Amino acid sequence: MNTLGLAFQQAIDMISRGDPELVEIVLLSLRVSLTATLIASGIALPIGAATGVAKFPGRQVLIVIFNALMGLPPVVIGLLVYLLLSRAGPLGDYGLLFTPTAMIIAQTILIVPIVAALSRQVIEDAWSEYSEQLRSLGAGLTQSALTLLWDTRFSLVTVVLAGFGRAAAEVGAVMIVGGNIAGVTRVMTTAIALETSKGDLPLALGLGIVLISLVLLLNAVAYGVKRIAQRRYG
Amino acid sequence: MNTLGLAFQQAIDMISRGDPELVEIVLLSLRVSLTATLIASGIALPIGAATGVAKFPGRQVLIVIFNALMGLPPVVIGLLVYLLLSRAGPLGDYGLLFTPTAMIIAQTILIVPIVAALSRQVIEDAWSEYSEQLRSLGAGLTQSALTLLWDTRFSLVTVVLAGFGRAAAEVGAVMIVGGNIAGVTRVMTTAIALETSKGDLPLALGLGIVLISLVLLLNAVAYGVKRIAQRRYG
Amino acid sequence: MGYPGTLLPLQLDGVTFTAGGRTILEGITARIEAGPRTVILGPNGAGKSVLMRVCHGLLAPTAGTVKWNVPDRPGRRRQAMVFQRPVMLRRSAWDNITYALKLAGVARKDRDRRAQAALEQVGLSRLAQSQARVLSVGEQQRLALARAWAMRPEVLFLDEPTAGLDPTATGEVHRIIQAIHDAGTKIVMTTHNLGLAKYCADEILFLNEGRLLEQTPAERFFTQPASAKAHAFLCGELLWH
Amino acid sequence: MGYPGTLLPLQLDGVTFTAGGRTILEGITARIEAGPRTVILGPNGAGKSVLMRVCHGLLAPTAGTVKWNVPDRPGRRRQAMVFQRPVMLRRSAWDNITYALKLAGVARKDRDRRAQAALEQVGLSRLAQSQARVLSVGEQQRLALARAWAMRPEVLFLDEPTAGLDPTATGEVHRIIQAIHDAGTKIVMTTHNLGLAKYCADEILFLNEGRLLEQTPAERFFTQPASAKAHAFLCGELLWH
Amino acid sequence: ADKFITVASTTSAENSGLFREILPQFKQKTGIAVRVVAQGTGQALDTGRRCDADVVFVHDPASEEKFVAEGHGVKRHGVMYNDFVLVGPKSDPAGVAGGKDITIALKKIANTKTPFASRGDNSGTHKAERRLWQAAGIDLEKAKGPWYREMGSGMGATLNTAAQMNAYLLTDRGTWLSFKNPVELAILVEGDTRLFNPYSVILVNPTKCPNVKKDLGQAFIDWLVSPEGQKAIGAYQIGGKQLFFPNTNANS
Ligand SMILES: Nc1ncnc2c1ncn2[C@@H]1O[C@H](COP(=O)(O)OP(=O)(O)OP(=O)(O)O)[C@@H](O)[C@H]1O
Ligand SMILES: Nc1ncnc2c1ncn2[C@@H]1O[C@H](COP(=O)(O)OP(=O)(O)OP(=O)(O)O)[C@@H](O)[C@H]1O
Ligand SMILES: [Mg+2]
Ligand SMILES: [Mg+2]
Repeated sequence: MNTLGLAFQQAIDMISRGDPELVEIVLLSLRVSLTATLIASGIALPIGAATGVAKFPGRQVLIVIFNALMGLPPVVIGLLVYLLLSRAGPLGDYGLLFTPTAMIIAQTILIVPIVAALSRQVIEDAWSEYSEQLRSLGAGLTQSALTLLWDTRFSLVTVVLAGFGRAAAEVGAVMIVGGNIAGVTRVMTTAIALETSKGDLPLALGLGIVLISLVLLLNAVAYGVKRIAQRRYG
Repeated sequence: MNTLGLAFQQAIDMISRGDPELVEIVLLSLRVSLTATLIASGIALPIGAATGVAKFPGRQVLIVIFNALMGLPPVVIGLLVYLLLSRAGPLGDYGLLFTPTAMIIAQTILIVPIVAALSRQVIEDAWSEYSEQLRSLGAGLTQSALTLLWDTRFSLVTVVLAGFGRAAAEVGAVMIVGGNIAGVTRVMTTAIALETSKGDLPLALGLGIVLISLVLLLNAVAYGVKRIAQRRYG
Repeated sequence: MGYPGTLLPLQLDGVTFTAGGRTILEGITARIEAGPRTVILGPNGAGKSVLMRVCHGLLAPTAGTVKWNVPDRPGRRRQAMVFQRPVMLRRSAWDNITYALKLAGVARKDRDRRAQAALEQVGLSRLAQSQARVLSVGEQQRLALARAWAMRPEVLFLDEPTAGLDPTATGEVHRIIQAIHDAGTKIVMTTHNLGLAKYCADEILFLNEGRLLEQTPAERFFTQPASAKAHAFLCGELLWH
Repeated sequence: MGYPGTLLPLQLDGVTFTAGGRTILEGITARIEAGPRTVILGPNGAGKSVLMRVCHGLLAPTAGTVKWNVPDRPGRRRQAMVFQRPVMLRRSAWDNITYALKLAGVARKDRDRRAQAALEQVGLSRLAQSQARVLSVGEQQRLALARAWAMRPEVLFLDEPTAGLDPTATGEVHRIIQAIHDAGTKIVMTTHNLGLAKYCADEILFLNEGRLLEQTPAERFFTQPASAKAHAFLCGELLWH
Repeated sequence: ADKFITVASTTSAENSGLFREILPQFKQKTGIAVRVVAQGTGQALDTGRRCDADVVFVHDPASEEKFVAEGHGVKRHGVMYNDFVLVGPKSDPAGVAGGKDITIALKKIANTKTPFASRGDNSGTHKAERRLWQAAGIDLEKAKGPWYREMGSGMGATLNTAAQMNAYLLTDRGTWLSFKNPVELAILVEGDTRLFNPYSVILVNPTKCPNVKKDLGQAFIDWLVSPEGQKAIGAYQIGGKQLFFPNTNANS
């Protein structure tokens, strides 16, 4: 059987067996990436709304910076967070390096620019329609930003899913700040990288299939919820 | 001096010295990621427009799949392309493995779902406004899709930049299919990973700074061009 | 100008349309013949715009049938519609017309000629190169009419074509509609401008709360409408409270 | 209902506005006093909507000054405007009003009361829970008026408030405008409905191609307008060709 | 909470599956969990230097000595060794198979310009490889050409790549034995004493790094060099082949 076939077989095996080690890794992956997505959205959506709505000096510079930061390599973010959290670094005393918390921090930093840049575009597009009406109603910038976040919420789902996808897929940052410690900070992507380096390509791919199935499931749920809400609240 | 300071110093050094090895790596990075972005946009924008405009059976499934594929790890894509291009694989005869072409293929596959999913959202939002008018004018789905791609072109710039950012930042796929061979397939991100594994964090970070400066520059140019065009053509 | 009579008559049978849990059109049966200018009247929210969309094929009825004499599948090319809130494409006024003509498969050299004639008709030649989306509301309304007219449709749907037009433009649009009609195009129109309705209409469809209360020759409608609602409507006395 | 006289008079001095390389308003000097209902007339594209936006503070003049008696920075809270193409927020008709009131800082219990009264005024109580964006054009127009009226502004800008309204609604809106005026709110309005203008206006600003050709008491304007253009406008004879 | 220490380790020790085998035994005995962060030797030492690990587990004697000399580590303890092997395509285009002298093999490869995949990442293996080229009398800077490919990646990745390129490479036996994608590769040269590959453990210096869990870390080191630990290391096999050899005597 070829590698791909083996990979699918491995994936099905692992899932049907409910391999406890795999379950642990899956749960940690979800915990880290979902938490990071949540925190990042909490930070980035307001930034996106603000840069979409307000005309302040330096706004264009900020937009370019966020657009560019979408291209910041996870490894670099990993290194920066590593330096920050390392015992020798400014936050070393908290002992966060090689913990899931460190991984959440790194992934949050990774996806904040993505969610900010993409939501800025969505909100800016809506703002061109709403701007005069909201200003006439006396909405300040904050209120306008909040209104637009609400009114574009169905489009923003896709933006947040893009952020989640990035978090779930990246390995560079979590590898460096998490250390891929078995049972502690091993997540799906670092496990895949490990098996690849062991030359066990079928297992690596099998894990990849498990991961993407999981992401698919989550996306289907998110899309379903969005559709229902959209049908109800238009 | 701390690591970050050293990193900045290294970055400035490398840039001012015009280190020929660095220049080569930078040019290859740009070539690979820009080509991949171009090809991926050529494939994904039509897909995004089609899924945004047409109501065909399976459309929702397709949308969920593309949303989910934004979360496909680069390593997994790397492995798949590796298997495809490996001597034992179906396309082994072309001898593409460990060439820049292989890297372009992998990055293209990586960003097609991103550009497709995000452009789908942009186009779908516009479609809700244009739909009846275009249908009334007798536009078929293809014509409608093309019209919307054109009419939303300024918003799509951000989408394409997100794709480029993802390509420029990823390391997992190009490492596997390129092999990070010095002088042949070494790009910025694989060089950063290498220096990291050597424990030379300042150099790794320095390269990261060079990379992000480059991406920043490209983004500034893209944004500037967009603004000028937008002012002229509304 | 087209092949009058081939698309028409249009036959609606028990057309019902529901959306958002509401019945917007209810069992509408009517026959729209080639020839007479048909004006749909009714209060706000009666369902006039929805009915036009159903006829034009943009909305599929929830129940009932809409039947043209000749099926008009290939892209609605023989009909045109001016929406109550026309959507302008992000290009110049000129390009909005030529692009529509291109979509309709009109040859390149004809496009320019037609676009020029259409813009002149509605008095927008001066603004041909302006971005369509920054035109004033009335100018956009006129551009939409020019765009539809340039298509040389067999059937032209006009949803409130004079709302937002200045008195001169309103007068001109009366004249244009007359000219289009004379050239053999079937006009189906809604309006709240009773003056315009009296001037243009050959027959009236009166809608109220999604029901077709009457289909009457215009002359009779304005003097002795069949339904009490129509009478109240004409007197501006349909009560809300 | 507010504090009449505090915001007004509004003084425009040499107001010029250019955009897209065109001069849209040119050196407009006018004084808008508390009291009389001001109606801005002029052909399509004259600059009426732009002028209103400038007065309302949504657009900054390229040259010249716009001066209220009392600077009205804090969010334009003492003015309201009904746009020619009102934008509805993605919520119910009811929420569109209460949300606007919330933005204006109105206490929660007042909001509900005012929303109810406003919807009743424009005959939309029945549709309170409908999504605002699926309302018919005329219904949206009325909702926008209700939303602005619920704010109890000192100055109310109305840009074509009756376009798209059915005859009953038009009549009702006449009455509502009258009532708002009687309650002490300053009305500044554009309209292409000369009947409405005659009925409502105390003074007329006549705009043409971005220039203010006259500011005249309504009675005089309709019988003997000062400018030839205005005369032609009233006769529907402003030529395009 | 649970007692644990963090060990920054070279990848070969982790990827070979050794830790997975022996750490549970250590935990059962002492109750101490060992968290292994697998990195290249260079990065592992850097992690130690930043006080982010309690113990480092590496295989590059020269840099280890430097690490201790600079006061980052307390003391080197030799733990085990295995050996490097020259792996290459079964077809053996350079004709080196069966030889016992690594330098002769390397000379043949260089002379025939047969593809050679170097780690190129300053890892322990990479440094050993460069020492061997030197011993063979080949100046890499001069001899380098397209045949000599610096992969700049870990052992596993380099093996994956070499397998596709039909290239020779130097690898440690542990990684080789546990490697699951050998395709067309085979061991061609082994057994030369210059292919000796010693692994050491070093406790990160608690006076420089107050957060180091010196007692727990020392307990781990003590156990590794104890007869019990040494026996556990020696007992680890893959496919009936021993990967690592106890090495307490080699302590310097
Ligand atoms: N998608 C929808 N969902 C729910 N209600 C809808 C939808 N589309 C239209 N409606 C409702 O159907 C009714 C009829 O709408 P329509 O636009 O046809 O009215 P109209 O007769 O054209 O009114 P107007 O004179 O204001 O243009 C309105 O009350 C509107 O709120
Ligand atoms: N941003 C802009 N860029 C360029 N031209 C503009 C812009 N905004 C408005 N215009 C032009 O200014 C002119 C005046 O527009 P305005 O909307 O004020 O007209 P109006 O008097 O309200 O007309 P209507 O009766 O049709 O509502 C129009 O010709 C319009 O095309
Ligand atoms: Mg309508
Ligand atoms: Mg206007």
